[in-house]
Amino acid sequence: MNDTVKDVFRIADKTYNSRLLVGTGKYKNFDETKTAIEASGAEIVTVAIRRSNIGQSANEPNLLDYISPDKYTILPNTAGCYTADEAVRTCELARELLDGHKLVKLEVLGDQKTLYPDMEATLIACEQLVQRGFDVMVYCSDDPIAAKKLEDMGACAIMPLAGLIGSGLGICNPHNIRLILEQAQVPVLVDAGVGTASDATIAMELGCEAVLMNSAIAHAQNPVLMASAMRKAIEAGREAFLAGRMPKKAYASASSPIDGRFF
Amino acid sequence: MNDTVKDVFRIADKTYNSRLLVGTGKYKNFDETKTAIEASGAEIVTVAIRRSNIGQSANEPNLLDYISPDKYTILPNTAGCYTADEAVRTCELARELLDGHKLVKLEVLGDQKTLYPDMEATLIACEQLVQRGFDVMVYCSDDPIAAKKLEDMGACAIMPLAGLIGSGLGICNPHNIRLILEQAQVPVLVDAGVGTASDATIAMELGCEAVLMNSAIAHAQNPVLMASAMRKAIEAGREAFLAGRMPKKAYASASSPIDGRFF
Amino acid sequence: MNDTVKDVFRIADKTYNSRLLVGTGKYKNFDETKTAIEASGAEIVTVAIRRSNIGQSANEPNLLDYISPDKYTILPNTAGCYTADEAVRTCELARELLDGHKLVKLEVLGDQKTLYPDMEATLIACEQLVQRGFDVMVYCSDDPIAAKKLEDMGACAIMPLAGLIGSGLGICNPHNIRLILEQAQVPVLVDAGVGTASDATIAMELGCEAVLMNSAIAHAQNPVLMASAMRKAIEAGREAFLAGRMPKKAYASASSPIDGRFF
Amino acid sequence: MNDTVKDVFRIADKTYNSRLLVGTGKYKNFDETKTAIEASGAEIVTVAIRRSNIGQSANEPNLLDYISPDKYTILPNTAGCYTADEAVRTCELARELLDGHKLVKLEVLGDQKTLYPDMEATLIACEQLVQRGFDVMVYCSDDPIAAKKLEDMGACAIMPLAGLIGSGLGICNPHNIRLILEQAQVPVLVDAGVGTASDATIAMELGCEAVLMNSAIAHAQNPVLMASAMRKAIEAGREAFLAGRMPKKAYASASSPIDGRFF
Amino acid sequence: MIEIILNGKTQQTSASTVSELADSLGLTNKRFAVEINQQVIPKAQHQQTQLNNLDKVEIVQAIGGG
Amino acid sequence: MIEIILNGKTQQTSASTVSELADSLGLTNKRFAVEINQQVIPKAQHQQTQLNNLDKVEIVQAIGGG
Amino acid sequence: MIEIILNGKTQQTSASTVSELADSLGLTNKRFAVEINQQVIPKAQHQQTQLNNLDKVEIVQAIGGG
Amino acid sequence: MIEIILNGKTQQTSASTVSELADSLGLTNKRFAVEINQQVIPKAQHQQTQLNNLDKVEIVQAIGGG
Repeated sequence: MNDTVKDVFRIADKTYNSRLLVGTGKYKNFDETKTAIEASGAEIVTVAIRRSNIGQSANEPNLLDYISPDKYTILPNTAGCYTADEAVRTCELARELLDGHKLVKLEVLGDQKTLYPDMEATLIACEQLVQRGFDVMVYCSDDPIAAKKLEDMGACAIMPLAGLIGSGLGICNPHNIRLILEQAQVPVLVDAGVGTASDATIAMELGCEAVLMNSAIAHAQNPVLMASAMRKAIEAGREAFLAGRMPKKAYASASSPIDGRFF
Repeated sequence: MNDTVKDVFRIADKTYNSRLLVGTGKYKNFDETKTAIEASGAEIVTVAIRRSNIGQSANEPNLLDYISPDKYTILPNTAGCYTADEAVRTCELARELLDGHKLVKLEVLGDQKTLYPDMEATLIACEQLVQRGFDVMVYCSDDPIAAKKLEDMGACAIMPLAGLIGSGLGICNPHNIRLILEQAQVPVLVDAGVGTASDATIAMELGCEAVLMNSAIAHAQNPVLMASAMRKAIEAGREAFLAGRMPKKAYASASSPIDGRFF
Repeated sequence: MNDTVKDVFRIADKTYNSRLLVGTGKYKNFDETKTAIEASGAEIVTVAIRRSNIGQSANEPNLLDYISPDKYTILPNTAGCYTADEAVRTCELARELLDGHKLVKLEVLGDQKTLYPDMEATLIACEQLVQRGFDVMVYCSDDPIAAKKLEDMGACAIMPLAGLIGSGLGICNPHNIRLILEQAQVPVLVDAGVGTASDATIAMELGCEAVLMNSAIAHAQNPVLMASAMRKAIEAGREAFLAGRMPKKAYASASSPIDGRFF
Repeated sequence: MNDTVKDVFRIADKTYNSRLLVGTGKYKNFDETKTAIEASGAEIVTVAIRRSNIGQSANEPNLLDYISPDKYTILPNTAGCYTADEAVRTCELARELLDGHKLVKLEVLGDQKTLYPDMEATLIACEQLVQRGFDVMVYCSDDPIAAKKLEDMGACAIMPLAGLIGSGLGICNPHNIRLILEQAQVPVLVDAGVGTASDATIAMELGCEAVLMNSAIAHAQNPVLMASAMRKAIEAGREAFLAGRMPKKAYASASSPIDGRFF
Repeated sequence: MIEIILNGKTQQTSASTVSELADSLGLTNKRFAVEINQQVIPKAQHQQTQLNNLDKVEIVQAIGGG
Repeated sequence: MIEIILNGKTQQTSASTVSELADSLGLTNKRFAVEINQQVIPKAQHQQTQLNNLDKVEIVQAIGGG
Repeated sequence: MIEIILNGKTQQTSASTVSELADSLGLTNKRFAVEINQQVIPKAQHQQTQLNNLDKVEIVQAIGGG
Repeated sequence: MIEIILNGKTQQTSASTVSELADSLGLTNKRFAVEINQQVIPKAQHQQTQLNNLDKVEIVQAIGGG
């Protein structure tokens, strides 16, 4: 589309053509991970940081051999962290691991059942990470006041959950997402909760800059085909947002003229 | 996608790659009509039949000069008809106009405010048209019993409304669309009511074979860009349907493993 | 409430204080039926017509010994009928059974899986019943055009389904119910599909004159308590409709004044 | 209902029969306030604390002359406070005003457009108030992690917003309300966002202990009648919750038996 | 003795009228309605209505339904 | 000259066949369809189909619609 | 005469205690609460609490709110 | 030989620097990051960073996660 040639997504001073960010968890194997991510068209890929499997098999394949930092923007996340300290330590290790790469996805979780963010701790961790020079994309609740605080302290992207991580419930509260979008000066992404293609389209139609997802692709029956669906769903939603939808009406409006009827 | 290479849409013994059918009403002019339809990727295009503008300007352009029957499958509709007789007459004229082309979209309307189908008259008209040799795609209510009757009398496609024509309300009753889909042996398309891209995606995710729309594209602020959005939305929905979405869950499910945490 | 003293519900020239109509099926026994119906406050109670259990036990209790026609308006229904003829025969027998009582609930079903009305047959049966002098309350789809036809042929109440009989899905398509309400000159009741109290409240808030339900009460874990809940839910919805709800707003509006703050 | 005789609502060691708490703002005058609150059956009534109108008319009527602390449990709120300090000061003054009454409704707002709670400040204020001996009912976001923290620090009731204050949007995210309900050991009330009777019923069906509202009554066209509607709506929802609703089904389930048909 | 089809089942009866049939079934003074060969027989005519061989007789009542 | 009702308007015409009428309206080689008194007249019969006084003639084409 | 800031407005008063101030404002026996310089002054201490020059006095009551 | 806590498990090692430890684990030229006692040790310092008895050493890598 000529209209969209220049519609790039910018995060932390780098531009991207794709507005779909994907996770790397829950796939059957690295081959599936790689194929699905290629089908998704994603340019930013999030990874977790964990202890190496020492001693077991030093030659076992490594995720980054399949998803190369040369090709993708690797976005290390702090999944699994329940305190601000854990999250900051994880980011420091990630930056070292990725040769000084400073873009991170912060998540500080509240409990294991919901994986809902602990916003109090998230605010603390975000402030520290910004001070340490990170570009911080923040997984957060859909609380517009907290979102504003994160932006004010220097987060480079606000990423409210659509629904619980891995729930596939879609956008549970579009009103709050809209409030966040209206006030934000940095990109707002929906992160977590997308279950199928239309969920992603709706997020983009609301005006989100991009969407981050993992389970919706990895846990589809055919992850590679779903990755392709998501790529198109994101583009469809973005274009619909830019195109400006027709108004909703309570009554009908004929598509064919009344004049000229011969019957 | 290799997976979808053979996923063609078949209607009345002809196959199509696009599952988006579009109307030609409500555009600013024929140039916009043509450009938007090209952007939509549609292969089946619906038109109304009306009296020629005799005497005014014999040389004024004709819709079919822009949307050529050589390139597109023209689907004449009976928009504006309020009786079975009017609809049958309109189809006969359309067949003559299009050199014996027998694919038609039947709609018999109930009133001007809602443009809701008069199902009693629609059933009568459908039966007559099938007997006269037409391939009848039927705009109908989302009544699963009426849908079955239409199929039993030989309709080649069942096209329940998602919402009122021109309303842009999306799929007002997905339960009924699902009931129709479960029982149908002929293609089920959603016709009317789509307002934005995600509405189309949802229709396809439900399992519809295709979607027919007009206002959602023509009345968008940028019809050509919305046409592109709809093209992708339909493909996204179809692929998501084929890929098989993840199950919905009430609670969270971590995308990153718990094992291997160092904090 | 003084405001509602005169807010009576009128059907076929008789007035009622209760706007909750209940069925008598699916209860554990007649005692539970009786107690629940008393708790519901219903004044109109629907019953099915079936062959007597001849020879088995002539002294077995009879439903009408528990739900007396002296106390309740008995509304015989044509549940189980799949043709217009069956429905008309059933109504004739019901009228004889109830000593000339001419109020009936017409339902002509389309199939066993959905129990969705066969509207074509329903229209035929309704016309015959009106001609035979019955006061016909019609279970119908939420098709506004068919609803108008039923009213035009003399039905005394239009009763669109909220959802499938026994589904408990609530009002699946409020848009259509609203269209029916806007045009109707006879009472519109929601019949079928209510699952819990709020479903009934919503039906009344839309402007329905009354609601008919069975499973929602009989299949609750505590039918008698649910009957009481439904009584209040109907009254709440009616009063809210009459009171006129506040408008919805996208943003907040303080309940406490801003002036006079000392902080 | 015998079943509900003992179903009392307990807050801060006092029991109440009514589960509807109401505000006193936005009414035309004190007479309307008083009449509506009587119609609502509320026993707990929330008030704001503001500067006295000194000098203007010392004899102008006072809210508490109409809503007597002898008859109602007065619940002073901190509406209008944007910092923890302001909220604590307000509560101290309220306790003095009400002769040592220590039940308060804490709200610390984030901004004027949304009146969404500032949860960071709310947590700080709640902790201080508990330490100062207040019984604190907390207006909060629907964040289940923050709700747990409030409970852990000693809040006597958790009151997540259904929607923005004064918006009338109903329960925007029932998933989160359900998460809060599942974990809470103290009463959970929905506070703010209710727009009509069914919203209140739904809140109670989810399992909330009570509902607090103001605009839905005061801004109805007929506040007194809406107050009555709300009273019934709350009772209906509570009883439905206790009665245990029928399960939802995708298909129909006949209310009348199939056996015994004579047609 | 004649043979009638009563509520779908073929059977012998010595009753010659609807009233006699109802009495023989223990339905005296009960609330029921009768149809013979798809024609409703009003209560007032039960005594005088003759049963004929092979008549299809339906005797119905109200039961729980929704 | 005869009088026909063409697309709802009464008018005089000197055309004696459908073809002549179409030519007189500048429709030669255009895509249109013709109905006379609610009967479709196939293209192949335009030349031989006579117009009669008071015929109701409809000439239609495809236009934008949905 | 001293100058106090009463409910945000600077003004002169001859009252030397909280009680006297309240009386002068017509608040005798009314339901109100008093804060001086952000400290709540309990009713029991109104009589003995002296007003000082430039005290910030807040007198509040309950009003309609939600 | 010293004793370190490597990724949560106590073990003996003859390595005296981070580099030697990594080599002994077969991690040469692999992508990993090292933390000792909650302080990140940059790659450039692996050779000169001494291991001490009871050091808590974490060696981490990127894995699949969302």
